[in-house]
Amino acid sequence: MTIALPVDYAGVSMAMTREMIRRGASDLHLVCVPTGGLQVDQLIGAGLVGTVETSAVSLGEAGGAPRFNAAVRDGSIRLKDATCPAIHAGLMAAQKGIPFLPMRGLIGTDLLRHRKDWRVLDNPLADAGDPIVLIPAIKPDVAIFHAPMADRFGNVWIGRRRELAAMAYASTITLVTVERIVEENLLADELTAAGVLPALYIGAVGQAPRGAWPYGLWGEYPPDVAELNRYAQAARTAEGFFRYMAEVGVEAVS
Amino acid sequence: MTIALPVDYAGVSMAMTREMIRRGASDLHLVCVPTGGLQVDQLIGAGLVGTVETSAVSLGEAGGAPRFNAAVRDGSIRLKDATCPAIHAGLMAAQKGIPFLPMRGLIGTDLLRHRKDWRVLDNPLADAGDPIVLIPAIKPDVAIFHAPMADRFGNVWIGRRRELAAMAYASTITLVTVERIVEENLLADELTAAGVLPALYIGAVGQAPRGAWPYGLWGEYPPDVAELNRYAQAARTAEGFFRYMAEVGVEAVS
Amino acid sequence: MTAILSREILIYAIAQLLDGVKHVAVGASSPIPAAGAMLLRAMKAAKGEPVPRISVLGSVEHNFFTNGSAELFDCAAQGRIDAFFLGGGQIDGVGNVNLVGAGGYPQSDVRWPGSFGSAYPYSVVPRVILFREEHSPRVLVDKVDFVSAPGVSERGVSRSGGPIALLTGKGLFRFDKSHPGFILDSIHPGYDLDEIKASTGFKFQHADRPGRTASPDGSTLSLLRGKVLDEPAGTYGEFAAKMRAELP
Amino acid sequence: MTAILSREILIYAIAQLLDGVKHVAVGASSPIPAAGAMLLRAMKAAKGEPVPRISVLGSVEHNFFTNGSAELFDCAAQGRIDAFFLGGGQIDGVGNVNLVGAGGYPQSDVRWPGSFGSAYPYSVVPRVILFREEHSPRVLVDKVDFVSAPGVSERGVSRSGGPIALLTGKGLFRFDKSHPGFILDSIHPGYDLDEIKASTGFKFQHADRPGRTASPDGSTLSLLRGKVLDEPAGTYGEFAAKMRAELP
Repeated sequence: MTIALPVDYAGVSMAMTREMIRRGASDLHLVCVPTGGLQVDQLIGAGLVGTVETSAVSLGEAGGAPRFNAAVRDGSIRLKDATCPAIHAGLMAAQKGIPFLPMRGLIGTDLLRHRKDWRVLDNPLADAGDPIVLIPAIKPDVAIFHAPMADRFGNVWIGRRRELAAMAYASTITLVTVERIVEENLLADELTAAGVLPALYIGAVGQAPRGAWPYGLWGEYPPDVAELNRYAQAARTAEGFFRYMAEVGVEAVS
Repeated sequence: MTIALPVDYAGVSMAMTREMIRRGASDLHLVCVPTGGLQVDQLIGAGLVGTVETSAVSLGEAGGAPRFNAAVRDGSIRLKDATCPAIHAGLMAAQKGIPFLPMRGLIGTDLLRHRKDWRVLDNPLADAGDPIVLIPAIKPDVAIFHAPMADRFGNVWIGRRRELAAMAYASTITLVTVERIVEENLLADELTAAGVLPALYIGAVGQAPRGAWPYGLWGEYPPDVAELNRYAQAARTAEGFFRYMAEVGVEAVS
Repeated sequence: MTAILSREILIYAIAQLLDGVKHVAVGASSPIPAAGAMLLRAMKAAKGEPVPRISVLGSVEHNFFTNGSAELFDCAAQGRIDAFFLGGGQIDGVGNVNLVGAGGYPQSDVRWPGSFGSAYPYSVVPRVILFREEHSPRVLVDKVDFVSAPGVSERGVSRSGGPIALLTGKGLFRFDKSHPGFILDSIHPGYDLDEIKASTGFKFQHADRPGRTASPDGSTLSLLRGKVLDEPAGTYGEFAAKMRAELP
Repeated sequence: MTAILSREILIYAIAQLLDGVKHVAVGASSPIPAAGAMLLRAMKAAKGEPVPRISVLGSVEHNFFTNGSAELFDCAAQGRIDAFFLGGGQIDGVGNVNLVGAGGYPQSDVRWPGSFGSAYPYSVVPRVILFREEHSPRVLVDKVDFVSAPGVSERGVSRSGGPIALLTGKGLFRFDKSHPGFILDSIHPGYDLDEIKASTGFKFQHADRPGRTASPDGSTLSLLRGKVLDEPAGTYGEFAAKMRAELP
């Protein structure tokens, strides 16, 4: 199963991450839009992940992503190293229902050399030459994120974080956790409507106050820097990782 | 000069249209995003237009666009008949800085037969066949529209009318009229920010209350249906058109 | 019970054509297709079955999109729209639609507004219903003067959608894409096969004695005249008002 | 006047490298490039000249984009960004940048986060300034282990941008793309050519007696220590705070 996950500042559903780890899964294919962090590190650490397609994985100021880095060294996950605009291009192709989007700036990178699914084509609209890379559509099965609010009708307010909409357009279904559910229809007022991802794209919405914790949520609460540092320290070893997860109440149900 | 203009319900700057006609211009290349109406009809009637690239031109419930239809019959404008998603695709290519966007659904149309700039390519990612059309980037020199408000910093609130942003991204410069200019920075509040086209794209903002009239502006005022009908009647002949324009105070300064 | 109006026959026919769709998009200025979708929804709701989502396009008040006018096409491309309606200045016997003009191109004798977004949804939406009340040789032509949207595509061209039916003020045709061509399915009350033949500019298949287009039964009719038209000024209030004005 | 700090030399060097740009994008976690851009703006303002637009990337509070994380790349593609900064785990003598890892791929001995969006702006932004304070053979290598973003592109490959300079804690190099390679432009106070050579893993051109990196004059320094750092908690308040903490 291919799962699209947002960048750390856009609205990460850590609440759903914990639930996924409790329930278990295997060989997940994660698509980071366009980079990953704590969420990806925990899913890898818990053994749920087979493949990671990403432009980067890190804990930001808290340092490298320990379980990701270990998995890379072990070769226990398949890596599809990408770059931010290529992830965006692949999602845009899925949004438009087209097989690929062309993209410049990749020729000469080792990213291109290792990505057999990216193809070089001479731009058919140029007189001669002008090689350009074709990025195939990325079509996740599920997009998962956390947002400030949704209404009773399933419309989700994502504000200006339009990468969340891009993920949803490209994915078959979108699952969202929110801080709160409001009574009024968010599409009824042009001011709120401007930031709405319509219910059309949404499979389910669950309420999860502080659902991005220890990440922050824009306009709502800041990241819990101490907790991110605590995780970064603890997860340096596999044992430390599992001990940390047990401490925060996340153990596989099995 | 290539000018991008929005669909009638998105925010048409009729105020700037009248000013353009007063000041005069020639051989304008209009790109309707994705269809045109009164604005396009008046610019054609006033003799400013050389080429129209559009998916349709009409006055909606008021009927056909009389000066456009006459110009088509006369052959006095060059027509680039398109279809809505192809216009969007061309603008998206410009937004992404790529030479083209692929698009399905055009093969077999007479649109494709007459558009020598659209090219058919066998999808290089498919095993065989799978012809697809390449829509070249549309890069207007100027985008012009009308919106409810802007702030003192040049940020323009377009709400959910994101075709206005798409026009701006694709165009070298964007000129906007607004109902009102507000003191507070529209980017400072996430609620308003969600609907903002940032100042980065904006060349100039002018205040023009009821600047979409006789069109309406979403969330602000409805169209003046009687006036649209009056225009539709009057502009059936070139003489009637110029008489109408003089009545509403629009004559070339020359 | 008053007599069934001809437009009620059309609305009921549309509801039947839409049976089973999860999401139908209808134009804000298309009250009959919209009423058909709303009738289906009411019929499903009455039976306690899942109701279809109905999206009203081009309505300022009931705009359910938030990504500009490209979103409809993207949404169709993503397979999120099961049914859609298309009209046309001309429609021909292989399902080609002309929205551009009659007599020559580009200097057409009669110019219509243009193709709008017709070709794309025609190619990707599984159930496109061609709907045009005027049923005359002027509209239903042997061959369109300009193909805004083709009824069928050449072998090898990717296409997941297309026409399934043509509904006019006189009858209902099914579209057979393997043929390709139209097959007369039923004739509306008040018309006969000769009339249909005389007013259709293209050749079509038909049974020797084609059936009559079904009328809604009593309970369906009361849903239509009640729930559908009387729906208060909610989501579809503007349609209800339009329909109420058109259906005495 | 207190002594000029080494970071003030860097900030002033950046301001000079940016001279003439209309729009520079800087990362929220890059206080020195940001301060360089802010200093240039203050210098221009003091002379009554047009000031550059400074966009702070990744700042939640000062986010000036409204179309998600793709907008930066689109904006660069549209030619709306004149200057940009890039660091790297490794930078080599032809301007290649490695953000992925050292020693093998995909099972790198040392794995860094990844390429982020490096290659694209590197290829389209006219003035990319490579900035890395650590100047050691570990960072400035003969050949990067992985090319996240290439310094130059093959003939025929469309490219409108690229590196113009490499600024480290020890010196400033200009990039000559025709060569391609770096030319030592100046050495910061406290270092000499031997030190630069010993700490640089790639070959570079240099004058026999390279110049010394310029220090800001009194009025520039007071702009830097005043306007730039003391700017109240306005648009760049968070930078000012960071800079204030770093510059005693």
